[in-house]
Amino acid sequence: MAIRANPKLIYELEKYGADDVSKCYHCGNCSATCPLTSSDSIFPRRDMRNLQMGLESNLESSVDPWLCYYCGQCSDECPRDAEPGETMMSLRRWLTSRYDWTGISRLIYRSWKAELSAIVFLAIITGIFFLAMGFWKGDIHDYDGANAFLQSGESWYGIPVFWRMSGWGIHLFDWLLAAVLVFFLGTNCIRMWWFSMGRDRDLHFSLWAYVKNIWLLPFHFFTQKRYATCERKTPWAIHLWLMLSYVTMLILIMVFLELMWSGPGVDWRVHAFGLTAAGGLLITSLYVLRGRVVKTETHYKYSHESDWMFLILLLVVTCTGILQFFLHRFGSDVAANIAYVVHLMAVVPMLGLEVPFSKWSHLAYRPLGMYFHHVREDTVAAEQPVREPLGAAQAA
Amino acid sequence: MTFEPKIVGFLCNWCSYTGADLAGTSRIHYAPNVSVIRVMCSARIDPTFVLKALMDGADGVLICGCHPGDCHYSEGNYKMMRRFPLLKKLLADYGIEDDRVRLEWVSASEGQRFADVVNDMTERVRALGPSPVKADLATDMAER
Amino acid sequence: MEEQLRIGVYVCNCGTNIAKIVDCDAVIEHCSTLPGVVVARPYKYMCSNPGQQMIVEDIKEQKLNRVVVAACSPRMHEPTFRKALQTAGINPYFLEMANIREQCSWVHDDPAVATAKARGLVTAATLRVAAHEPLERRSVDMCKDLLVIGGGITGMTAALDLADAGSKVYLVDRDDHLGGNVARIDLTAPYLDSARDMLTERMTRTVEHANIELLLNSEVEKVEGFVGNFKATITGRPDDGKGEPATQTVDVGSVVVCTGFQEFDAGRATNYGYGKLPNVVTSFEFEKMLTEGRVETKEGKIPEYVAIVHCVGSRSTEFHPYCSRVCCVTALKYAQEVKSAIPTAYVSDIYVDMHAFGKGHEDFYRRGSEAKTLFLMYAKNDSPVIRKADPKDDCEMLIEVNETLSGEAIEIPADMVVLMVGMEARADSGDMAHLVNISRDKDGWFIESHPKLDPVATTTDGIYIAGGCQAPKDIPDSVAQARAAAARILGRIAKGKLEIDAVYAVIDEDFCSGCRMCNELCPYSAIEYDDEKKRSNVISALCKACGACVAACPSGAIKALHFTDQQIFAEIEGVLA
Amino acid sequence: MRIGVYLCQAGIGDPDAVDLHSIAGYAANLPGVEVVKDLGKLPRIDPKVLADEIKSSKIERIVIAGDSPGFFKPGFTRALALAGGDPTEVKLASFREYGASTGAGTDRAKSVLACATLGVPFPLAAVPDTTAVHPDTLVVGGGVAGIQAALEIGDAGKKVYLVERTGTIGGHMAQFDKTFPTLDCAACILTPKMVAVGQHEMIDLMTYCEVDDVSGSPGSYKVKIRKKARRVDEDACVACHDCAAVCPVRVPSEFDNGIVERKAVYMPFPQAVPNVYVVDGDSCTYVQSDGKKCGVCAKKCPKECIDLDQTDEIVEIEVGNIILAVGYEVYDAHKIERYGYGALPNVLTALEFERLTNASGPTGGKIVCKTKRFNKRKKADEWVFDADEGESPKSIAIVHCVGSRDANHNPYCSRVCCMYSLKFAHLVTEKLPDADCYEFYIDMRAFGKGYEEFADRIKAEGTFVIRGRTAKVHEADGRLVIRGEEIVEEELVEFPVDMVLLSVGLVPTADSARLAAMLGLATDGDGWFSELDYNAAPTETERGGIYVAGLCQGPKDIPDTVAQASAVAAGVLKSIAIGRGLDSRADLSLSDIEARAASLTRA
Repeated sequence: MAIRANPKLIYELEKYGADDVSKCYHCGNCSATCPLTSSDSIFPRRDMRNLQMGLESNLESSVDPWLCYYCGQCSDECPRDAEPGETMMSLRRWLTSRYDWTGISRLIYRSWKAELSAIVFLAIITGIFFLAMGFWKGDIHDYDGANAFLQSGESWYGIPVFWRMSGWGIHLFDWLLAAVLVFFLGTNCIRMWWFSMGRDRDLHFSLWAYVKNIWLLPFHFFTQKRYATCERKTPWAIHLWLMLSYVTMLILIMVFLELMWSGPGVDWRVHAFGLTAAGGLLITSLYVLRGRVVKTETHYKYSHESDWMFLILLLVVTCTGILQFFLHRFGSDVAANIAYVVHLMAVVPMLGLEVPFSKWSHLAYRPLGMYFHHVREDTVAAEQPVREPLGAAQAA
Repeated sequence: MTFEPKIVGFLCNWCSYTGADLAGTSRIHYAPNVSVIRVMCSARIDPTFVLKALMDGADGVLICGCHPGDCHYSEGNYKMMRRFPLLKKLLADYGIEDDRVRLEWVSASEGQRFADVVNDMTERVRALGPSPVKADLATDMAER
Repeated sequence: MEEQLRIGVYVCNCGTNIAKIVDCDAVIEHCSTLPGVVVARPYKYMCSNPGQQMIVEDIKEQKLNRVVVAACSPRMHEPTFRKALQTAGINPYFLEMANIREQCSWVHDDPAVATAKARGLVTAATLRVAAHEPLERRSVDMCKDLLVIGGGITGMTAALDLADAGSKVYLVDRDDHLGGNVARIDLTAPYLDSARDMLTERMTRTVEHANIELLLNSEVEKVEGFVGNFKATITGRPDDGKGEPATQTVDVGSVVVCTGFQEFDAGRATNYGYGKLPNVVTSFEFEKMLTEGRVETKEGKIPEYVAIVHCVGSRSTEFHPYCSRVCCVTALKYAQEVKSAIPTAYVSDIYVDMHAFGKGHEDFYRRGSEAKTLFLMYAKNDSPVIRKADPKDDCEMLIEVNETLSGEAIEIPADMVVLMVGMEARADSGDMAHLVNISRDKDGWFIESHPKLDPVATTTDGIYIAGGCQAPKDIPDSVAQARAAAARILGRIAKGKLEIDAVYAVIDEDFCSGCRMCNELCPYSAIEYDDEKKRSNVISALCKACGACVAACPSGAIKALHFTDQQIFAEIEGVLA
Repeated sequence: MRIGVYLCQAGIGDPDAVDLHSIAGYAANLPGVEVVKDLGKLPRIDPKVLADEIKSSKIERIVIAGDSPGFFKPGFTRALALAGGDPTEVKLASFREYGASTGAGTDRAKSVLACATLGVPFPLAAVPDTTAVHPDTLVVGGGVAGIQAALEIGDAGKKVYLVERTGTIGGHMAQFDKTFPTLDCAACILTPKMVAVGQHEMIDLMTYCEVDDVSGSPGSYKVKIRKKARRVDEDACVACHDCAAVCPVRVPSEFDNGIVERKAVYMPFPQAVPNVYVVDGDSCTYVQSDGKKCGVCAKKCPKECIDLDQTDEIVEIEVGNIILAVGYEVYDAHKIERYGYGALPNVLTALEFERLTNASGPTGGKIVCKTKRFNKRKKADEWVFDADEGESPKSIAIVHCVGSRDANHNPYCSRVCCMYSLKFAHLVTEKLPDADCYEFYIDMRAFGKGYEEFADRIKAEGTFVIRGRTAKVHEADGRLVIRGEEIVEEELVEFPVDMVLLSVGLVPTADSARLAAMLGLATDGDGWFSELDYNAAPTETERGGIYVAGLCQGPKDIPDTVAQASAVAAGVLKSIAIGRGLDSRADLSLSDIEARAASLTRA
C-alpha cells in the first residue's frame, strides 16, 4: 500500500527552523560524511527525504534525530547548502511537539510570542505567589531558606501544619513541581515509545531486547559517549559539562536543600558541589550564548527563538541563584530574598516549560532514542537476513 | 579441428558496409570467416564476381545491400533482387547448395544484424562443409 | 611501356586499437613477399602527421607508384591518405585501404584468426591496387543558391545566414506559417527569455529579406542532380485550398534539411491515462494554457496540486530508448511558471535523472528546489501510474510512484498532470530521407556523416541536416548546427567551383552494341543514346557510379572507374589467397 | 495604449549592474506608460489582486522589466487574462538577456524597456550599422574548436591566423584516448584535422604564441601577437630527438598531465603539429643561467637549428574577425581535501587517466597502479607509473561531479563528466576484464545522440553504478578506502579499492579572463564568455566581429564543440563574402535604439 505524500508538511516545518531542506538533491554526501550514521539508520538524508515528501508517519517513527548531535560536518560539506544538520535540529523540535499530547509544545515552538507570554505568565504567577506569602506571613527582613515566604506557625486556619518542626515547605514545593514535570515528560516519553516502537506492526520487539539494552539509558544520559564519536570534540565537552553541572544542581536542590540553607555556618560538603555546578552552568551557558551570537560554529549558525529563550532563562536562573547565595552570605537578607524570588520566577517557567515541552525534554528523549534504536537494531538483526553490502568483494 | 569456411562478402558502400563498420564501432564480435569486398551498390555485383569467388575457392558468398526501398541509388537493390534468383538457378544447376550463396539486406544502422547474418551464414556453410567447386576443378585439372 | 609496380604497404597500429588483436608485424612480413611490394612498414598512427609524412617521403625516395594503407575504414580516412599521395605528387587514386580495424580488430577476439583475416584483406588490397588506374577528379560549378526545407528556428537561421551573404534562398515549409515547434513555446529555459520575441525577430527578417523566397504551404516533391547542381521541384498548395497546386522547379547548389521533430503521442503510454483523465495534459498543451493565462482544470478550477512527469516516451525500452534532451529543463521551467501563475500551488516534479546539463541549467534546477518544488525520482521503465482519486481525497488524481530516493512506494495528490512528451523523428522522415537520399538511424533520425568530424553533412554530398531532425536538441544547439551548415555552404560558394569524386562509369564505344539496355537502368538518366553513332554514353556529371549499368551491360562495354572487374577480381583472389 | 511597467528582479547576475531607480523614472516618461511599479526582488505576485489593479487603472499592455522578468510572466499573463485583457500583451524587458548586465547597464536596460513598451523585439531594433571587413581572420586557441573554425574558413579560401599558446595544436582532445559514445580514438578524428591545418596554404599556424593586445574596431582589429621564444627553428627542425636525448633537465610533461617527465627541450607529443621541438625557457638551464651553463642541445643539434639566445618577438597583424576558442582547464582536485588527491598516489584525475589508458601514453595504454621508487636525482621516494612493475588494479572507483554541482566549488554542471566517466568504466572493463569498476554519480546525464544507449551498455558490461556522491577517500592498510551512500539500495558503502578516478569538472582558462578584459567582453558568473543571445546567437558577442566557440563559452562535448566552431565560421564567411560586417552592439546609444524602435512601430 502506497503512502500518501504531503507536500504541505515542508512548509509547516519551516516554523520549526527547517528552511533549506527543499534544496537537497540527495547526493548522499551528508550521510556518508556523518561519523554517527550506520546502514540501518541512514541519516540525515533519509529523514530529509521523508520531510521533503511529507511522509509524517515515517518521520514520527524515526528516532534518527535523537541519534544526531549536530556537529555540523554534513552542513559544511553539503553541495546544495541544504543544511542537513539544522534540518535534524528542526526535526527534533517537531518531534518534541509531536510527542507532547498537551499541544503546548506545538504552540510555543510555532510562535515565539506564545512562548514568551507563557514564560512571563508563569514568572508573574510565581512571583506574586511567593511575594504574597512573604508579606503575609513570612518576614522579608529575615532570610530563612527553610520557611522563606512560607507559613511557619502551629496551624494554618486550624489545620495542623505537619512541617512546622522543620522548614520543608520550599522542598515540598520543589517536589510538587518535579512531580508535575515528571508526569508530563513521562507521558510524552510513552507517546514517543508508541510512535517509534509500539505501533510498528512489521517487527516484534522481544522483552529481552528491551531488558538487555536498558543499561543504555543511564549510560548515555551520563556519558553522552555517542556525542564523543563526532569528529569535533569541543561541543561534546561543553555539553557534558553543562549537563553534569545542571544535574548536580538538581540533585542538590531536590535532596540536600536543607544543608544548603542552614546558616550561618557553611557546609562545604554540599557548597563545594553547589558552587562548582553553578560555575559550570555560568561558564557553559555564557559560552553557548556567545557562540550563538557570534555564530562561531556551524551548529550555532541558526538559532530558533526557543534556543534564545532557553539560554536566557538558564543564565538568569544561574546568576540569581549565585547572587542570592552571596547576598545572604554578606548578610543583606532583603536583597537576598528579592534575588531569591526572581530566581524562582525564572526557575518555574524554565523547568515548567523547557523540561516537558521544549528544549530540555531531550534529556529524556535522547537516551530513549538511543535505547529504542538499539532494541530495534537487535530485533532486525534477529528477524531479517543481512544483505551482503556492496563492495564486500573488495574488503575480502 | 572444425572446418573454417572461407566466405567472400560483397557489401554495398552506403548501407551494408556502413553497417559493418557500425558493428565495429559498437564492438559487436562475430565470426571471422567473412572477408568483405566493398562495391558502390549491390546492383554493381556482376554474377561473374560470385562465380569467380567460388572458383577461387570460396566456400560461400554473402551479398548485402540496403533494405528494399532504402537504396542510396533508389532502386539498385531491386535490380540485384531480380538478378539473384537467376544466379541461384544457375548455381543450382552446377550443384552448389542453396545456403552457400546468400543475399541479405543490412542497413547502415544494423551493426548487430550484420553480425548475426555473418554468424548464421558461417554456421550454415560450416555445416555444408567445403565447397564442391574446388574439388571438381582439381579433378578437371587432373583429367586434362 | 608500362612502368613496373612499386607498392608501399603501411599497417597502422591505431594505438592499440589494431595492434592489440592483429599482429601487425606478421602482416607486414607477409605483405613484403607480395609482387610489386617495395616497402612495408607499421606505425602507431598512420593518419597522424608523421604517419602521412612517412608515406610522402617513401613515395618520393622509393619512387612508389601504388600505396596500400591497412588501417581503419576507408569511409573514415580514404580522403586523408589520398591527400597524402597528392602531396607526394602521384595520382590519389593509386591508394587502396584495407579495413583491418572496424571489420577486423574490433570485431574479432582471437589474435591468430584476426591476423590471418587481416593478412587476407591486406593482400587483397595489394593485388587490387596494382590494377588501379589514374583518375582525374571532376570540377563542377557550385550554384550559390540554396534550398532550405523547414521554416523553424533552424531553417530560418540557415536561410538568413546564406541570404545575408547574397545567395538566393528558397525556404520551404508545409505549414502556412514560419516558426515550427518553437512557435508553440512562450518562454525558453533556463532564463525564461521570450521565445516569441526571438521568433518575431527571425520571422520579420526572413519575410522582409530580398534574397529569401518564402514558399509556405509547400512540399518538396523531387530533388535531382548532384552537389552544386541540384534541381528541386516544389509544389505549393494554394492558400485558399481551392484551385491547382502551383509547381515550380528551382536550381540550387545545396539543400539544408531542417524538418525538426514531432512530439511523442502520450496516448501510447497507457499508465498515464492521457485522453481518459481530463486533466492529464502534454507539455505543449500546458504551454498553451500558460500562454493564454488560464492554468485551470477542465472543470475551470484552479489546481492546488500540479505534477510534472518526465521522460514520457523517452528513455524507455517500450518506446524510445534515447533521452529527448530538452524535457528536463523544460519541466523545471514549468515548475517555475506554475509557481508564478498560481503562487498557492504545490508542484511535484517526477523525474528519472535530472538532465540539467547546459549553461545556467544547474542554477535553474537549484532555483526550482528553493521554490519548494517536490522532486521525486523513479527508475527507468518503472514509470508512475496515474489514477482518479476518490471523493474523500482532496484532489483530482493520485500518482503512484516507486520513489527511488526514499525506496518508498508513495502516491502524490494532483489536480493537473503535465506529461513531458519526448521528441521523435517525424512520421514522414523516411520519405524525406528518400527525397534527398540520406540515411536514418534506428530511431528515424537522419544520420550525419560523422558525429565529430562532420556533424551537419550527410552521406550525400551537398545535402546538409541541422536541428531537431538529426537528434533531439535545444534551441542554441539547433541554431549552432544551422549556422554550421551555412558555414559549409558559404565555404563552397566562396570557392565557386568544387571537385567531385572521379568515380563514375564510362562506355567504351568500340564495344557498345547500342542495345540501350543501360539507358533504362540508370536511375539518374545519366546515360544518353547518340543516334548518329548508335552508341550510348555516360554524362559523367550526372553519374553517381552505382554501377548498375556495368553489371547489366551484355557486351561488357561499360567500365565503373575504380570498381573495374579486374580490380574486384584481384580483390577476390586476394581474400582467398 | 495604456501601459503598466513593473520592475521585478529574479536575482540573476550582478544586482548592481543597473540603476533601477533611474530606470523607473525613465519608464514613467515613456509614451503610454500609466503605471510604474518597483516590486523588488523575487516578488510574490497574486494574480487576482493584480487583476483588479489592472482593471482599475485600465492597463492594456504590461511590461515586466528586470534581470530575468520571464520568471514572473505567467503570473502577469494570468492577471491580464483575468482582467479580460489580451494575454499576448505581456511584454518582457529582459536586462540580462540583452546584455544590460555589464558596461553601460542602465542605458542598455532603458533601451530594452523602451522596445518592450513599443512591443518591438529588442534584437530587431538594436541592429548596429555595418562596416567594411578585413578579409583575414584570427583564431585564438588551437584545440578542436579552433582547428575546426580555422579549417572551415581556410577551406573557403580565406586567410586565417591560428594562434596557439603551447608548442602544438590539438588541445585537450589530443590527450584523450577514446571518445564517447562511439569509442573511436580521439587521435583518429583529430590528427588528420591537425595535419590538414599544418599543411593548409590559407592557414598561418602560429604555435607558442600569445595575443598580447588588440586594438582597432570591428572590421579591422590590429592584433599584437607575442611569438614566445621557441629557440628552435621551426622550418629547419626535423624532430630527430637528438636535442632532447642530451638535455639534462627533467620537468613534468604538460601533455601527459605530469604523470611522466619531459626534457627542457621537447616535443609535446609524437604527432604534434608542427612536428617541431620547443625549448621551455622556464626550465632550461642555459636560459635560466643566462647562457652560463649547459647549452649542450644547441651543440648536439645536427641541423644547428637551436638558438638558445632567441627572445620573444612581437608581430602585428590586421584582421576583420576574431574567434576566441581558448577552451578550458580542469578543476584543481587539490581543492577538495576529502578526496585526498595529491596525498594518495593512486587517486587520479580524469586527464591523468586519459593519458594512462592512452596507447601513446607512458604505459602504452596499460592500466597500472603507481609504484614507489627512489629518485636518485631528487634523493627522495616518488610514485610513478611503471608498465612492467606496476600491478594492475583489481578494483577502480570513479567519482562523478568532482568540483561540479557543488555550492562549495563550481555550482554548475560540467556536462561531459558523466559520459567520460562511463567511457572510463568501459575502458577498464575492456582492458581489465576481472577488475571491478564502481561509478558514484548523482544524476547520470547521458543526454546526447546515442548516449543513453551507451550508458545502458556500460551497466550491462557489469560496472556497478552507485547513485550517491562519494564523501571521502582515505588510506587504510595500504589501500584506498572509499565511502559513500548507495541511495537506491539505502546503504552506506565503504570498501577498499586500488585506484580512484576523480571526474573533475571544467573551469575557464586563466586566459579567458585576460582576453575578456582586453576585448571588453562579458563573462557569466562562472567566468565563461557570455554569448550575445543565449538562444538566437550562441556564438556572437557584444563586440562586432568577435566570436566565441567551444568550451570557453561553456562546457560542451566534442560534437557540440565542432558544430559551434563551424557555426562561428558562418558569421565570419558571411561578413567576408559581402565585405561588410556588423558593428558592436555595445556601441549603440540609447537614442539610436529608441529611434529605430519607434520607426519600426510606425512601419
